[in-house]
Amino acid sequence: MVAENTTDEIAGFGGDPWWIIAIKCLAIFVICVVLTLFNIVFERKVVARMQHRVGPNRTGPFGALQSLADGVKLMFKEDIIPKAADKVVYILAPIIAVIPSFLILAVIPMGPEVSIFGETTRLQLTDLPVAVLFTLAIASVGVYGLMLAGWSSGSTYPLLGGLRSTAQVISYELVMGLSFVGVFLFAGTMSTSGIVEEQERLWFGIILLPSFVIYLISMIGETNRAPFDLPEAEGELVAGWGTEYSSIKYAMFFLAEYINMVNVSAIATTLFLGGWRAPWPLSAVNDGMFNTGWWPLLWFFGKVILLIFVFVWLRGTLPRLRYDQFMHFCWKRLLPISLVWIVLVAAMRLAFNEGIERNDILLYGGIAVAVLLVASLLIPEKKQPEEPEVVEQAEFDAYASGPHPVPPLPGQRFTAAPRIPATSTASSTSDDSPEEGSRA
Amino acid sequence: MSPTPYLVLSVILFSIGAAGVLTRRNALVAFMCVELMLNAGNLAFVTFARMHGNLDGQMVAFFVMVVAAAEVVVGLAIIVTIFRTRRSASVDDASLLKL
Amino acid sequence: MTFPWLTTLIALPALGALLTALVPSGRGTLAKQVAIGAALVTLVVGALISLQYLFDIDMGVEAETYEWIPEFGASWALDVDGISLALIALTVLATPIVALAMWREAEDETRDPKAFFALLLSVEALTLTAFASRDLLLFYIVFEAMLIPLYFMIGMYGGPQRRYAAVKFLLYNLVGGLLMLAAVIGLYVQSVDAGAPSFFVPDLVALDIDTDTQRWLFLGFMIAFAIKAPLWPFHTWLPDAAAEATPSNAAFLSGVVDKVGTYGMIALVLPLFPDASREFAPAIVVLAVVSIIYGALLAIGQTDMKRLIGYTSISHFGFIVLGIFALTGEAASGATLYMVNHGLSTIALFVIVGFMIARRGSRQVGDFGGVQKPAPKLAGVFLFAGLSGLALPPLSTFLSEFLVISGTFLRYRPAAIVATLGIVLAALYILWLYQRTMTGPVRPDVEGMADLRTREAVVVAPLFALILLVGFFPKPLVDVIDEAVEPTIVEVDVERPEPLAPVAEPVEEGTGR
Amino acid sequence: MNAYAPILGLIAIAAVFAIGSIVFSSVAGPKRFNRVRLDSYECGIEPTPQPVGGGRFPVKYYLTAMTFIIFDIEIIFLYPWAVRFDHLGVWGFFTMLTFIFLITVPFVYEWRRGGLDWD
Amino acid sequence: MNAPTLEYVELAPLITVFGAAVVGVLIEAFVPRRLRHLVQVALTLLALLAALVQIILLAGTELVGAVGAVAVDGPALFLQGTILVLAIISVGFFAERRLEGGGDAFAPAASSLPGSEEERVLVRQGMLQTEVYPLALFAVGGMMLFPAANDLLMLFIALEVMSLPLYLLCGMARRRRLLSQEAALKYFLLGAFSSAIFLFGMAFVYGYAGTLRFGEISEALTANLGQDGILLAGVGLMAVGLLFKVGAVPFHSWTPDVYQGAPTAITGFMAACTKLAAFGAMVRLFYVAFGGLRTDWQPMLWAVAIATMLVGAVVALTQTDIKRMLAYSSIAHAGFVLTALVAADSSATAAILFYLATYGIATLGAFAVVTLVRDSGGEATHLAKWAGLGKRSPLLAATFALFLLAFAGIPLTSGFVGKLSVFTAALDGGAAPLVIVGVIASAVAAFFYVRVIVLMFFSDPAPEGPTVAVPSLWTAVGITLGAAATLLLGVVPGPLLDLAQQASVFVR
Repeated sequence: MVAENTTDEIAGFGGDPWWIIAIKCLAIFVICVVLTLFNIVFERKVVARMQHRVGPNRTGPFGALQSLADGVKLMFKEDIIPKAADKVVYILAPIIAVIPSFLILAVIPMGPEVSIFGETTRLQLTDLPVAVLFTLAIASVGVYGLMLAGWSSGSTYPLLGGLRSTAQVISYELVMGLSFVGVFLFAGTMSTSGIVEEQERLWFGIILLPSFVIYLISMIGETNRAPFDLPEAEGELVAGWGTEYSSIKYAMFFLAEYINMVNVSAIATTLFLGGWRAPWPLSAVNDGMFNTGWWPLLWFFGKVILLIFVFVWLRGTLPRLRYDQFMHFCWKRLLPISLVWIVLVAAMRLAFNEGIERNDILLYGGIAVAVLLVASLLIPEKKQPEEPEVVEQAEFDAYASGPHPVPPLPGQRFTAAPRIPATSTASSTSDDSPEEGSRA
Repeated sequence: MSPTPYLVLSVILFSIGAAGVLTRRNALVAFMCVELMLNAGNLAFVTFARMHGNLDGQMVAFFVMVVAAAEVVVGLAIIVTIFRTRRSASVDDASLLKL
Repeated sequence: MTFPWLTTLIALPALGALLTALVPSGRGTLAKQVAIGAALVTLVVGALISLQYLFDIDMGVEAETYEWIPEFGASWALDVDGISLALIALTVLATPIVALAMWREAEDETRDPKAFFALLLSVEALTLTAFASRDLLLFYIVFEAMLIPLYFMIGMYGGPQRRYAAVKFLLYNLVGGLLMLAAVIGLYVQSVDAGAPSFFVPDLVALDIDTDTQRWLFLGFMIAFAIKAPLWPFHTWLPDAAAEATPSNAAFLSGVVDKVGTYGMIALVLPLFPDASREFAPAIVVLAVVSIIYGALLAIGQTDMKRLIGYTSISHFGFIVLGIFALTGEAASGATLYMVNHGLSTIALFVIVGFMIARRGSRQVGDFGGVQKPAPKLAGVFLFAGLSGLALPPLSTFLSEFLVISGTFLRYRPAAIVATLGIVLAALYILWLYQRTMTGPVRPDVEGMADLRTREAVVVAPLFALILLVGFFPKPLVDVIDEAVEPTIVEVDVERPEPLAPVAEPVEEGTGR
Repeated sequence: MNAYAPILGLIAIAAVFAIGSIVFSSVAGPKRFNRVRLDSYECGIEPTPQPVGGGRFPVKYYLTAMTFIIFDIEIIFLYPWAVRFDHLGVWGFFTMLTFIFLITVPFVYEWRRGGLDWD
Repeated sequence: MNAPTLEYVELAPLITVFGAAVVGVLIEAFVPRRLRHLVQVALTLLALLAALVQIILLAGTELVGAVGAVAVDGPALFLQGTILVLAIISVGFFAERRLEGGGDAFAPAASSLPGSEEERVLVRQGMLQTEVYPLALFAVGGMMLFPAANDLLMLFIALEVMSLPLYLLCGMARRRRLLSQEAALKYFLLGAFSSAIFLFGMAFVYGYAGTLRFGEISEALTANLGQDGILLAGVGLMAVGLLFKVGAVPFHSWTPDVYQGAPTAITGFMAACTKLAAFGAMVRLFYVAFGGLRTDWQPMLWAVAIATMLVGAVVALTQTDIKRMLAYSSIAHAGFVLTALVAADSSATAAILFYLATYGIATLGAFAVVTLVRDSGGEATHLAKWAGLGKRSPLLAATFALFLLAFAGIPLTSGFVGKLSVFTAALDGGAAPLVIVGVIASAVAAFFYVRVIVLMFFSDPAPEGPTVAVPSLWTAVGITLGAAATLLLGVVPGPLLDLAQQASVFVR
């Protein structure tokens, strides 16, 4: 086997002059910051509406400048570094969190080729043959920021928060990664522009609906957003990994979180929602007019903001999960489903490739599903705990500790006939003690 | 593309890892240094694969990743167990076995 | 196919050992009876075999070769010539005697006596294999393997220092054995290089090995044999072993088993490495002479009777080695004969000393005195054995000692003269020992000492009979030995010195063989 | 120009922004420190700060990390396979099926033995 | 693209063992705890036996399978067969339950804290560690693959598949858990370190040859001979990894610690089988792939062999723990095998094969005996406690003495024939000085073996000394087999030698 393509470049990229690249870089930076500012206000407004409140409305028109004001304010706040903290890591953590968040949009195609000052270029900073892998890699680097923040604070809550966020992010990243497999199966490439190209006919979000749903769930877990915002669950952990942070450093994490929301939404858009392509009826208008020029930016950001709205909507609607339920959901539900789905998709794709008739596929697939269903009936609904705990059910004497009865503890059984307290002081603690003695 | 810088980098990584294993007393750190060494090997493999124009080296890199993962699992299992038992992850504290 | 006499000869004691070991514990007497029975049957077979060689009565004994490890070219190859016959005869004869002599020796121990007898028989089997083997690997294997039962015999039954003695014995011999192993392999590799991998001794003898390699291989073999047949300075294990082992065990060890070393020198080293033997002969002669004098001198100084006899053995082994490496026919024949005779006399001495120790409970010379009063017969046999040890004519040892010294005289006159001094010293230590223990005022401790018992008489009688027989009528044995020794000496390719002529200059480089 | 170069540019911009903000804030913000303010935050009366990098946390986190690594590796193999799926044919499908099965076995084991239960 | 083909028939033994291991994991997941032990033991034994039968049926096969990655040839099959036999006996030792009063040698749950409530409950219920069996199967599979690996990648994979379960197995002792866990940690850290070094060496070799296959590497060596240091560095680093696995000096430091700390049944398994597999792989690598480079690696291995023999023998002298002593003895034995390896002679392979087989079985037996000598604290491994064992339990002591004598290379035991063949090969290959050193080391080694025998037979038993437990059939049969084989192969080594000789040709 010889490498068929030993170059890293994808056609159409790498040829831009330096100033175009500079413009694009700046543009992405600005998009990130502006979208963050927008999103914060947007979120507060939407949630407020859902709760029949008004939301921020003082700063700027309709309160639109509220988040900018908050940011500036945070900039001038006192910057506390707790004395228990590991200083270097403590300062580095927000930087590590924030830098990767800016990078993901670099590989997201926001539109087709356009002309800027006479130069024809794509509305995408760069593309790689492994662009999606790149996004995953960069996203995982961002996790370090949170983890290190928790670790370096030298305090209990941040540590727990950091751990939780790490565990959560890696768990959901797994599922997220698996949800991509279907896309790659169909697209045959990992380059984002290639994937958008492949969705010209049909969005992957439709043919790979389970993948898309799984991705949507995992993207919320990945960004630590409600209802999955356990790392900073204020009810349990004060503010999670961010407890010890203040001033602009705290703002950095905030910024990173909101940019990440944009990022995952952009990835979802690219991979499942046809990227910058116009939605169906519009795409047919005027021979695809809306898919050329600067129009696609509109569709792209429209889709992104739609997804952001989903974020906000969920936050406004759903209560936070308990941590164990949350992890169970990931490992015991999403993961097996993803695996099965991948196998199914691959099998279907294989069947198409091998030229098997669609009816046959449906027939045999139906039979298989039926068999599985029947089989699933045979599995007992809820397994008994496999090894019955040998907590010897201690006979409980409600009057053991004194003249007043006390309720039984877990594992203790309440005896039907309570004894007369005064006479039974001998058998005070537990009835299995003779047996214990004989074993010892 | 000259492979030399990559090889040099890989040798440097390897040396850092080896030095780490030999000098650091914390089992986890030593273990991470081993992982660094494995990755240095990967880098070398991929570089050589590029040099020779075949994919064998890339393939090895994949497998090494698997092995490294398995090693992480086994290593963490052992380290955590001993950590739980004696509440320390230092190699020096593990001193019941001496010549 | 004729009856496999030699294999039978070896199998019998091995079987006996197994049977003895299988006797249920607690039935000590039965075990002893089984062991002695096996030894006697072996003796009968050995005697039948001897008939063929000594008196030319055709018993159908012939060389046996069975394939064993074809990968190495090793085989179960047995044959008998004069030298081995003499030693086989000694072995089969000595075993029942020793077994009878040790009847009660293992008794006091907390251990089961059956193990002792089983081990004795296994040593006999291994020793017989060593003497009869014509395969170098087989020889080496039994040479090493016999250490293990002996080790246990010394270590489990014996004096207070037995552990130390046993370990010392084993390690000395093991080290020697391992060096020999290297040499054995080296020799084998020579045969591999020659294209015919083989351990068969005649094949190996036929090899053309360059002198340099020969030197190394010679050293490997020689050190092993020198440790086994204790040659100064490799001897130090023997006095310890002799002192700590039970008397009969010591008798068997130095009387029979150690002959494997000297046997190896004459039957293996000389034919295999003629050039190297020639080269090293002077050095070894010197060592032998030192052994003779050193052993004798130290024997004189001993206060422990068994240790004393151990040192006399070193002196006697010196004679044997001297005879072998004098590289003359007489000396070599004498040495071979000496092996037999030394076996007989040493066994007699050890056994009788054993009787005394059993009675008195002490090995110290100083604890005895005037024994000849209460136990005249015991004193008598002791004197007889002692005289045989100092080679008084016409006892058998005289002839062999004479042959060795006269043979040596032809080539190494100074060595012969010094060795003669050894005879004088021998007279000194034996007679002095007799004087100190048997004569003089009767010590109170020995006053009621019992005289020779019947069992003890039965033990001693055949030994004395043989000593006298060989002394008076050595011809058949000497003929057989001569016949075997002659080719060996020719093999070494030393020009035979004229009798009583001036010492011949060492011959020019031989053509190989 | 290398396809990765623009990313470097972006990193530079982000870094300048991040570091610049922090530096600026540390210059611009007030500095009125006192002991209490520098203490670790805690709900209790006496703060019991964790030693940096120390402290013991539940084994479950290690377990999650281990499981993650295994599946991450699976993903590493799944991606190239998915991209080249059409070229690999039936053989590729069944090979990957075997692989997924083999990964599933320890997963099932862990599941059944309670490795995935957070209590 | 063309689908690669697999030679299922020829690879069947490997597939059987690995398949059974996977099934074993599933059994862990689904079979009720009470039944698990029984099912696991049965499955493990069945799988190993089936694989052994397949190996026997395959005898004489010569091919390179699995797209050039796995060789099915004489040495591979011989070693795989031997490993399987040893593994079957080992599994018997694992399953021994009479010694610990109903438990086996392993902690009921390896992750539970010693002395914790969880553990007490498990012990009270008589729960047994059953993960041991799938782990052992994986290890056996890796061991079988290791000497058969015909390309670098497979070599590395096999190395890891073999090692990883062993690391875990080391840490599972029921008694003295801390010691056991420390052993596991040390073994793991050093093992991972060495495999990383091995990998880096592999990278260099690949960089030089541009291929992973042994045969093609060998061709590349002859094609552009003597080109540069990258190759030598690679070979050196790979050698380090392998030498570590066989416990050669100076990469031996893990051996005594691990041997001492691991559960003794595991120690025996590890000592016997790992050595087999690692030497098998080493021989193939050095003969098939690096054969053309002989003059370059020989000096290095000379030095290692000498150091290994001497250090192993000399340091063993100072040991007071029987398991540590056996560990150092195993180091010395690695040195003996290396002498033959260095010789690179045609007869060397056969000699090594034979040596490994005999050494393996004796080692297994010796460690099994160690499990039987117990006092209140479990196994009594301190040498002083073995005093007078010969009086207390003559049969056991005699068996152990037999194994020790085999280690010492006394004739009429298998050890002698092994040593003979190894030294012969070495001398034949012109390594006379090595043989001399080997002989000296043997002599030194003999001393400490003898010391144990002295202790057992000639010392008086201590009043509070250990007792000899009466094992169940598992251990009894295992020890008996080991002793019988040791004796039999010493007296009639012909058939096995013949087999080894026939099996000594590598397929390229």
